[in-house]
Amino acid sequence: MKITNQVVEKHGLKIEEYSSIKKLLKREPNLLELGIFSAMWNEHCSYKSSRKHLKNLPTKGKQVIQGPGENAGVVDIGDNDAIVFKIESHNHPSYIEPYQGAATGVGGILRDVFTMGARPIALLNSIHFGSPNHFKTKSLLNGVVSGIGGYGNCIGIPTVAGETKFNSTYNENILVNAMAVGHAKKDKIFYSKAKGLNKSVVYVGSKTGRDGIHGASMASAEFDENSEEKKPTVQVGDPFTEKLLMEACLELMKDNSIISIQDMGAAGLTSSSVEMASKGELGIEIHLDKVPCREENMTPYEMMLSESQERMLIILEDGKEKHAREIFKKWDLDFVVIGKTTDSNKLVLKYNNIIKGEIPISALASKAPIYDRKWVRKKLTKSKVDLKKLKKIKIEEALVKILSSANHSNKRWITSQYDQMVMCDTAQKSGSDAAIIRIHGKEKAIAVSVDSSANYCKAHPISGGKQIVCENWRNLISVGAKPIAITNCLNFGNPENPEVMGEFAECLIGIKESCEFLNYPVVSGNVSFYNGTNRKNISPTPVIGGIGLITKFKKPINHQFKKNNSTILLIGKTFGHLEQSSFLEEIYSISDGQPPEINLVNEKNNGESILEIIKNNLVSSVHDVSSGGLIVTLAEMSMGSNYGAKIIKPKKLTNLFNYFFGEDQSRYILEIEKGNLEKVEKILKNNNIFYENIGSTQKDYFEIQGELKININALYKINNQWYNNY
Amino acid sequence: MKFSVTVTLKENVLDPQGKVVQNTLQSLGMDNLKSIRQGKYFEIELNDNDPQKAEKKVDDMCKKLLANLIIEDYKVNKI
Amino acid sequence: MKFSVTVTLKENVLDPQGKVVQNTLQSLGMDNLKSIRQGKYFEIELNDNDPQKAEKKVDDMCKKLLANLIIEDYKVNKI
Amino acid sequence: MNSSVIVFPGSNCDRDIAVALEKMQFKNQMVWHKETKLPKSDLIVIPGGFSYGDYLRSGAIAGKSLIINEVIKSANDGCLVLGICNGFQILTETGLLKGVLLRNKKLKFINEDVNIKVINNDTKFSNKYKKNQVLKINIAHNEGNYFTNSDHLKELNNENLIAFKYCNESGDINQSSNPNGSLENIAGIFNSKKNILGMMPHPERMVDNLISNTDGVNLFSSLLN
Ligand SMILES: Nc1ncnc2c1ncn2[C@@H]1O[C@H](COP(=O)(O)OP(=O)(O)O)[C@@H](O)[C@H]1O
Ligand SMILES: [Mg+2]
Repeated sequence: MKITNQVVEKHGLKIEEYSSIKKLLKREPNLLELGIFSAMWNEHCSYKSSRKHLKNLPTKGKQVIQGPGENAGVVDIGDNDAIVFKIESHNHPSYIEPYQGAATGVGGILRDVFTMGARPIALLNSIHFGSPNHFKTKSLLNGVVSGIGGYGNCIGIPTVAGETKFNSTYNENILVNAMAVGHAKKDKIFYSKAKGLNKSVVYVGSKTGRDGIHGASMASAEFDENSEEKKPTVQVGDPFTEKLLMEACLELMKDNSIISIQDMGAAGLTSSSVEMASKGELGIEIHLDKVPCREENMTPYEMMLSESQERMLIILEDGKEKHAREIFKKWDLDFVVIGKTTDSNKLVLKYNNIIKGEIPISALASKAPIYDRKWVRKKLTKSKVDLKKLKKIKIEEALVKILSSANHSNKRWITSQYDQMVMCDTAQKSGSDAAIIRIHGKEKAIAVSVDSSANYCKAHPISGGKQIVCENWRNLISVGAKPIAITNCLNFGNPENPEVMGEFAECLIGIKESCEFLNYPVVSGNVSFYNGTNRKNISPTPVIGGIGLITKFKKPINHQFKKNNSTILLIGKTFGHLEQSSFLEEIYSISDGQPPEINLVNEKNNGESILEIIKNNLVSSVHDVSSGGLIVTLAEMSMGSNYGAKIIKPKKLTNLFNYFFGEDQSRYILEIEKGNLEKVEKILKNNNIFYENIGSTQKDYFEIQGELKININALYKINNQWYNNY
Repeated sequence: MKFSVTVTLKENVLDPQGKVVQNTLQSLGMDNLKSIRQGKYFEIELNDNDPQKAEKKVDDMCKKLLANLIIEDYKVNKI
Repeated sequence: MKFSVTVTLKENVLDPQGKVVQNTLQSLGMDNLKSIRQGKYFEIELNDNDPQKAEKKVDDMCKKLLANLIIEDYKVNKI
Repeated sequence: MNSSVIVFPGSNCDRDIAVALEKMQFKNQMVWHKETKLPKSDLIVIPGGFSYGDYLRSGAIAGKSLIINEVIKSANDGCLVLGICNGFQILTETGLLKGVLLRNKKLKFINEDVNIKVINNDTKFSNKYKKNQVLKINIAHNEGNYFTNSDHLKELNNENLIAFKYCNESGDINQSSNPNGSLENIAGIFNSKKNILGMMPHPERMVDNLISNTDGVNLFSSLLN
């Protein structure tokens, strides 16, 4: 086949990029080689638009064993235990085929974690859909949720937390981000870097089929009317085979057979082999005729670009082949030596001993293009929302409206489709600020949460970026965990658009600021650009997945009120910031204005003080104040519990709506038994924390004195109806 | 009026179920088995009298719900 | 040699899947739909030459694995 | 007491049940499905999970495995057999228990803590529970909708072979306390000799207060009794 400009473009490469390829090769590539370049040089694999900005993120810390750059990040949680975790997007496939797209998203991120020697212990997800009124939303929601559950339930890893949001910005481009968390021994972590010459390169797992050829390029292209044509790139997940693959790999990892291991994710055999060789500064030779194929007459091109799931590449230590082969045989999986490491620094592809392609590794990896794309700063809107000009509404009506909205409804409809308890270490399931997973057989536990806030990020990317890290931090604090590190999934529009690129750059500035200040480094992540259709880009949606540590886990802390007549404390200052709030969005469909500011000093101080109070066993329940403001937070603490609250309106109140619905940051609600109040106040005063005593718990009713009084069961029903009626 | 519909995975699409069933049958001693692929089957009864209209409706059902055209093909038969 | 097998739930067995599909189709406006039942479909290829022997083998597969005779019936067709 | 847990490819509650058995002082062994002999055991457990991915029908393929013939032999000799969730599905596929587990009524996987009522406490598996005691136990399944023919249903009732039924907190057995559509709210049954118990709820998930509750403990201590 002659390589014309059209062929080049079909491969998602720019003509200038093709010129660089020719320069690097000092000749024209053949089609196989072009395909390999297109897979390695696309946005998804090369990070060509994002790399420059990602470099600025803080990735180090005493707790960090492995930062970004490997299959997943690794953090130290003491006495030889490590946590391995990462988040990844599967947005485009999930829009085309929600069940399989979401399922294979889960499968992919799990492989990233067990590749490193960790047994996965928890799954999380962040899913964003279009408006509930959009004709596709319902079936997408159904498909994505059952796909996530279908894969996780089958493989037997609990799905314990997540977030679900609806916004018309995702009408034509939903987001499906999956996060996996695993536990490993610190001295038994496996990396992808190849070492040594003439070592066997082994293919294990499922056979290769014609699925997902060019999936990685699809993930790096905008959608348009012709997206339908791209359909065959959707893969079918096989969680059963993945379970076998996981067990087989973990079994082989018990001794020292493996030099290096890498899953075949996006761009399959191509990216896995190139990555291993590139990190090890070696060459690699592959005999494609040996690749186990599911279909007849597969070409080298198809084999190298197939994205069939549930496959791995392993470089084995000499003399370990028999042992390894037996393990994979036991688990009924393919095991084939398909090549070896060489000192050529080239990727050499042979079929029946004839060379079909030969590319210097550096041309595919270190010399891949990097762009310093044009970006513009976001201008803040000056427009102020004038509450007095809006139609009057009663507090109770506003509360009910928010609690029964798609975005604030109870997510039980979703979470009951996920096995949350398998592995028997889930100490706190979905429904609280963060889930808690005990480390098997140990006294310690980790807390996990994923968070995003596209509205804040859209309005002001720097503040938004800062805010999500803090919100995630707060969620871990709220269950008594010390936040240790994050992973992030950066979902943005088209990076060739300077405004989108500006949103990206500025969100990262915000993320960096918070992470640095809170000693909350980024250890892994994923960038997903080109989310949008026909030049309509989604709102910037960075998603943060955080891990916290509970060293001595005795009992889970959550947000539900536990006792009658406890004191309710509000920690942190309330200014009444309503712009970008759920209140304005849900009641008035207003999305103007600036997001709330974050004061990092207060953030840290408040959070650390809460941890101290929890550690001293002085608090019955904790909840951070987030979307919906104080009133929604209090309502959430009441619903599903036996106790409501009686809240006393503050005396110097300017406006009830600002006070109750404002979304000022760094705030928490604490439920304190009367007997503990003095001790708690002492801690707060010692630490210079601003707090207010806003009322107490009471049986059965949620009440704001002089304003409203609702039975908490009624409230619970209101909060539970949306999904069931949808 | 009754129709049968079969929905099968497209040729290039992985069929994890079929694969496991095939392995099991082979290990049960069915060694002449070359391949097996699994799909869905529907029996649909309509209150229509016009066979053409009815078939059109069944076709519609397949497109709208029964088959996932991205990975599956379907066939409608009058029975 | 190729065969198709359909496996369907016996008449007196509740078919939750069929029922949900039926309700969904009706709510999508397919009001002439009288009933729909869901089953499984297999396409089986054998390396045999003798059609009778082959069919016997397929029948065996159904009995041994593909159908659960307590609740399901099956039909074999040469294709 | 010696116990054996059978591990199929795709089993995923095998570790959980092993932990529970060991906690309850059973001497437990894991038995890989390709083995042809069972170790000497007083109790055989078929754990939950997705053996063979639940492909074809849940439990169908595991029901044809080599080791299952040994399980059937032992069961016929009177050995105690406990099938939990996928284990229950496998037991029905082998014919050791009658009936089948169909897709849940709403066609969705359900993971929830539900209430179940102890219907027969006069067995090896349930003697430590009180009759009609209400337990809170986790379920997690796609196919838990128990179905059987009317003759067998009569037999189940007449011979007191129903182990547990789904109910609400106060013990009422009705449609709204039936999570999956199962016949007469059945959550677990015995064979006619009562040495085999199949149940959809997961007792092994309820042996640790830090994680859930301890409502499953008495099932294991009944066996030791
Ligand atoms: N898709 C999902 N999967 C699992 N859990 C979810 C999902 N969506 C929401 N949840 C859970 O619902 C609860 C409420 O979510 P959210 O309102 O985002 O909490 P927060 O504001 O504390 O982050 C959390 O416990 C969260 O883990
Ligand atoms: Mg929270």
